[in-house]
Amino acid sequence: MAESSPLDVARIRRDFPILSREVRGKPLLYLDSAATTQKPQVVLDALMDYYTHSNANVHRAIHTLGEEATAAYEGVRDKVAAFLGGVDRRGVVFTRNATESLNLVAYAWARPRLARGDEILVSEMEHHSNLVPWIEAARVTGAVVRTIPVTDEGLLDLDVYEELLGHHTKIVAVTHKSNVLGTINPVAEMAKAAHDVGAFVVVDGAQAAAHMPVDLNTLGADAYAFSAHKMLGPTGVGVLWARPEVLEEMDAFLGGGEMIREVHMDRATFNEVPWKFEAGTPNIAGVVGFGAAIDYLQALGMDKLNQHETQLTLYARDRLEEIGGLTLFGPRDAIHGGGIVTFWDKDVHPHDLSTILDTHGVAIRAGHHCAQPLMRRLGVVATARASFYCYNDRDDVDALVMALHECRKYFGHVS
Amino acid sequence: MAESSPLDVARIRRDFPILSREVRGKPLLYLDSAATTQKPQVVLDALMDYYTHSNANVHRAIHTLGEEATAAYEGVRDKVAAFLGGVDRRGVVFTRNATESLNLVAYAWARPRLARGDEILVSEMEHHSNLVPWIEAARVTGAVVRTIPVTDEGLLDLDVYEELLGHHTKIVAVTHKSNVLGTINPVAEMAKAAHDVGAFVVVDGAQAAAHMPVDLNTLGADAYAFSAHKMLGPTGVGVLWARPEVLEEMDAFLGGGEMIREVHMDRATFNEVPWKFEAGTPNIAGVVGFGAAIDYLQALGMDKLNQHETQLTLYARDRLEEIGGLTLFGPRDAIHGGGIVTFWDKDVHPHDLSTILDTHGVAIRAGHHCAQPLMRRLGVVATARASFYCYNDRDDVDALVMALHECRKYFGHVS
Amino acid sequence: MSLELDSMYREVVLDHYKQPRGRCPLDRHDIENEGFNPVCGDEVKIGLRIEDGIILGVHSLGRGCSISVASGSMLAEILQGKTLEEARSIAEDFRRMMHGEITPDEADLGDLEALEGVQKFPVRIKCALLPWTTLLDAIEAYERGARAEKSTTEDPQLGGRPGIVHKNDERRSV
Amino acid sequence: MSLELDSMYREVVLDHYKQPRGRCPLDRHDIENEGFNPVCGDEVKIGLRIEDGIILGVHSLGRGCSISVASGSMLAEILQGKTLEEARSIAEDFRRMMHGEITPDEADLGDLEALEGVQKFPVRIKCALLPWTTLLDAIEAYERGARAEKSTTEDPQLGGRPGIVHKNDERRSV
Ligand SMILES: Cc1ncc(COP(=O)(O)O)c(C=O)c1O
Ligand SMILES: Cc1ncc(COP(=O)(O)O)c(C=O)c1O
Ligand code: FES
Ligand code: FES
Repeated sequence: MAESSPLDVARIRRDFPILSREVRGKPLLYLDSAATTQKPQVVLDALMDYYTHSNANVHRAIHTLGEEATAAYEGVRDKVAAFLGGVDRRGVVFTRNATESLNLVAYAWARPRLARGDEILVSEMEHHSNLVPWIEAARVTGAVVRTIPVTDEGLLDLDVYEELLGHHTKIVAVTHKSNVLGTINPVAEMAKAAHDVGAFVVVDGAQAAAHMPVDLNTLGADAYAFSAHKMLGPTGVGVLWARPEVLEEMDAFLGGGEMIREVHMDRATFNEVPWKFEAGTPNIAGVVGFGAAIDYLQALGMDKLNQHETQLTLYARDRLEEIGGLTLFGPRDAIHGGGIVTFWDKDVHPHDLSTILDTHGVAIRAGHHCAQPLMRRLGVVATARASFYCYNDRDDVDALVMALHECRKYFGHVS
Repeated sequence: MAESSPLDVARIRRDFPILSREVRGKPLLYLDSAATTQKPQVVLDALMDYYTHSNANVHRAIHTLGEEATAAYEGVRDKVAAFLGGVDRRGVVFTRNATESLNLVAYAWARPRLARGDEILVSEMEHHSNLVPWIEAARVTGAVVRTIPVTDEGLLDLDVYEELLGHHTKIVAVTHKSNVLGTINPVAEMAKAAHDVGAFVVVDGAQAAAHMPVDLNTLGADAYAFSAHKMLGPTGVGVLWARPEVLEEMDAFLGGGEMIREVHMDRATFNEVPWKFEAGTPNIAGVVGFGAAIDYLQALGMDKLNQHETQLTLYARDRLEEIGGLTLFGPRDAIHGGGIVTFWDKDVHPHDLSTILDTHGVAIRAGHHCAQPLMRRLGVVATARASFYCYNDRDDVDALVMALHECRKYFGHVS
Repeated sequence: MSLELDSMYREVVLDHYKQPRGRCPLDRHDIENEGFNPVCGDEVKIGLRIEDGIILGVHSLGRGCSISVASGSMLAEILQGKTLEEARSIAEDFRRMMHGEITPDEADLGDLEALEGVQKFPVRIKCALLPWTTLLDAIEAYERGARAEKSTTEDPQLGGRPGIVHKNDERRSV
Repeated sequence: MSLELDSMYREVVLDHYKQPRGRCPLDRHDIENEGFNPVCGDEVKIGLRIEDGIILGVHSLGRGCSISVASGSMLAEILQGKTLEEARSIAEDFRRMMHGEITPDEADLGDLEALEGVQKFPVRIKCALLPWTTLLDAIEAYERGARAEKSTTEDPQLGGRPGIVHKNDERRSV
């Protein structure tokens, strides 16, 4: 009955040293990959290799270490460009995280272009990182943030979206995939409609880029942001992608070393893109480690990873629904989502759930998942979320379900 | 005759795995620590330990990994606070690098407070990272950047500084220690004068914090910026320090996860400091590694490190002067500088020098060192720079001198 | 289940959670304060009826996890009839117990002692303290003559989680 | 000294460096372009006197490292009397040789062949190319009818060092 997974999870797990640790005396069962993923040994090796062989500052050194460090760092830009469907490497800017990428666009592209009365459409399912930068940009410029609502099925209400779109719309900011509902939004379609009214489309790819194939040549996004740490890479590395022409038109953001061309005491000219947006010494080692993560993902195959997660998510939804007393959020439909199961136990507070699961070695997330407006829409303060990656399988889901039964027993609810 | 070093360099070198590598068939001699330092094994171990035992997102997780990651990350904030002379931990903000720290101040403190005609005093020896943010802030607000000049001795001209100070002066931006001249500026004295006219004092500590004891309780800086990678720590971690009250008064900078308190679709309230300035998932592993670097430096002793570097620098200046044909920049006086020797060979271009030295395994830096206005002041396009750290000793200086002799021979100048 | 867990979710704690005291809003309160834990979004409202410095009535409303609800319920029970001074001192003893600075034997905390086991789950300590921080801010506000104020839970000891450190150092006393 | 080094700093290269040709500014030039290498701050000015599509005079001014000066000197020497078309083709052959796409035998580059050894020092390749990129921009500008323009060195192959990639993809041909 169960489709077999396209991934060899048992073998994959052996690549992740942390998965053999114990938590409170139980083997770790990590179901919080939507927050951050664990790292395979090859990523750690790349970090170590960089620091023990080639560590130097990039771009300006003539010496061998500097040359090696620069080649390694810039080589990862090529890998990212290939990973995103074969885009121009000059469109790939390294940042700290998806959050910084989105702020970069809000500061350097949006703020100088927004005026009183302009509208920014932001969806109700956004992570705070794709909401607060727009609230702030609106506050400073007199623009207005308008909401693309979420339907009861956990999808964006595209009818309302179409109605909201108009000549006042300057920016559409939408997530490619929700970190709470797992919903994958129809970005291509939405971007087309936005471009028809001349709006700029900013897509939060923090969840999507990590879990499914993404082709930025066809997606229609004008800017796309994501984080390495959510896709097997080190912490402290993010990507902002935009077409080179867009980056060239944008104001500079952070000023300093690396991003300049000529500096006088009273004026400066800026470097070519993408370096214009990479001020100061970058997270060189982190970027190099990210390169190894991309190689690892490419070897797995993003389509296979996505298929694996979708199967696992459907299985998990079925099993969780059997428990009774749980409300599951987000669309069930595999076309619309995957990798994430968010739920709410009518009898046990999500944080109690999380604490009790932790004593079983099970790491899930409880809270608002940095999506407070969406929580309000769902009518809850906080929810519990289990999220999957290449190293999770059905056994993990079974263990989660068993632990949830124990929780409910613990609080005296026989389920 | 030679004072003995307070550091056991031979033992220290064994802690740095990269120092046993070869470059073009010669043992690596790394003299580019002012650009970025090498990393001791304990820092690499801390990174690995984090990733193989405690990797999780910080601050919001209830599970054990999240708790451990948060404790490790926040524990480093305490270490940094102690390292800076025992300041309030709430004043320590983690950024990507010194450059971002300085931009943060320029965006979130300065821009909202500057008006047409206000003046920003910036020294002529600044790194671009403490110059471009002020040029840009001035451009946007109508303020004016005025220059604190450098004397022929390579010191700041304090007479002119006093003259420039006035009620128009809103900000004084100055480096604690020059990355080209090695000059240590009298920040305490300058800050006192600046505060007398009500100006805000931003200090670039990228070189100073790495090489000498710094006590921010007495220095007089209102904001202080530096980078972990220049002090044995990982890439991708910077610090902005300011008094908590100053941080509280400041606008938010990047918006997103972690830095908020309550978010609605049209408004947000912000988290307490310092988290208000740490939007999105931070470079957790990098910060944890930085903690190990601080421990290592504290064990060496910053005063001993400084004394070691000062001795070494004096020795290097003497030896380089013997060569003939070289111009040495920066003050000789040990009170005024150390750790850096910048020079210019009248017969060999700095980049040729650097290439030839590289074939001897010697890594120095050639170029404008991100200080173009200072290059203009010195009347050169580029210079060569050798910089020292705890793992360098007189043998390194001797090897450098020998290699420089070879360079000059190569270009047909018998020296 | 684990021993650690049993020491946190003691019988008396679960009992308070399932049948919390102080859930009935006072007809009249002299001061009320709302506390907010930004980590989870939970909120608690502590209201006091005070006469001549004596607490005649308490309500402890809002929603939260078992630990915060149980702690709020115990608060409502224990404060009945206490002076503001005594309330402050209980709050302080409780904070010290939760940070392991004193053992339950060294204070007279009644049911609150059952919350000692929460220590093994550091991130949950602020759940236990939330009602008490909210109370202290209420008392402080009352003494300033105010009638309503917002607050967050705090935990300077634990240090460092977002939103759990107060601005004013005075407030660090709990 | 090292063999690698000797293959970069060949006798003929050092000779051009020490006695560069084209250092004397033309009395009259039809187009001049200034190239800038932001990595080191070095600058070169290439000026051409052109008649009927033939280069009658060249100057190669500015300051730089031995490699860029030698390359500029060779440029001044080799372009004398060439058509603009020939100049372009030499520039292209030189670029390809510097990126290892062809061997010196496969082109007729004269003294320029001596710069082949620079390949072993990748960051210095742009030094060798700087005068040639500057030249190509000058020719392009000339054909548009312009008279002066700024440029940077470029190196799309090497990819990725600041300031070495041009905006327009057309320019990527050298
Ligand atoms: C004096 C000075 N300021 C600022 C910086 C910038 O540091 P980072 O590149 O780490 O931001 C440097 C280092 O390059 C420096 O030496
Ligand atoms: C959908 C979404 N957007 C943005 C972010 C922010 O990512 P980061 O914290 O790496 O900046 C996240 C992760 O927390 C996310 O899930
Ligand atoms: S989880 Fe919200 S107060 Fe305990
Ligand atoms: S170093 Fe400047 S052109 Fe060669």
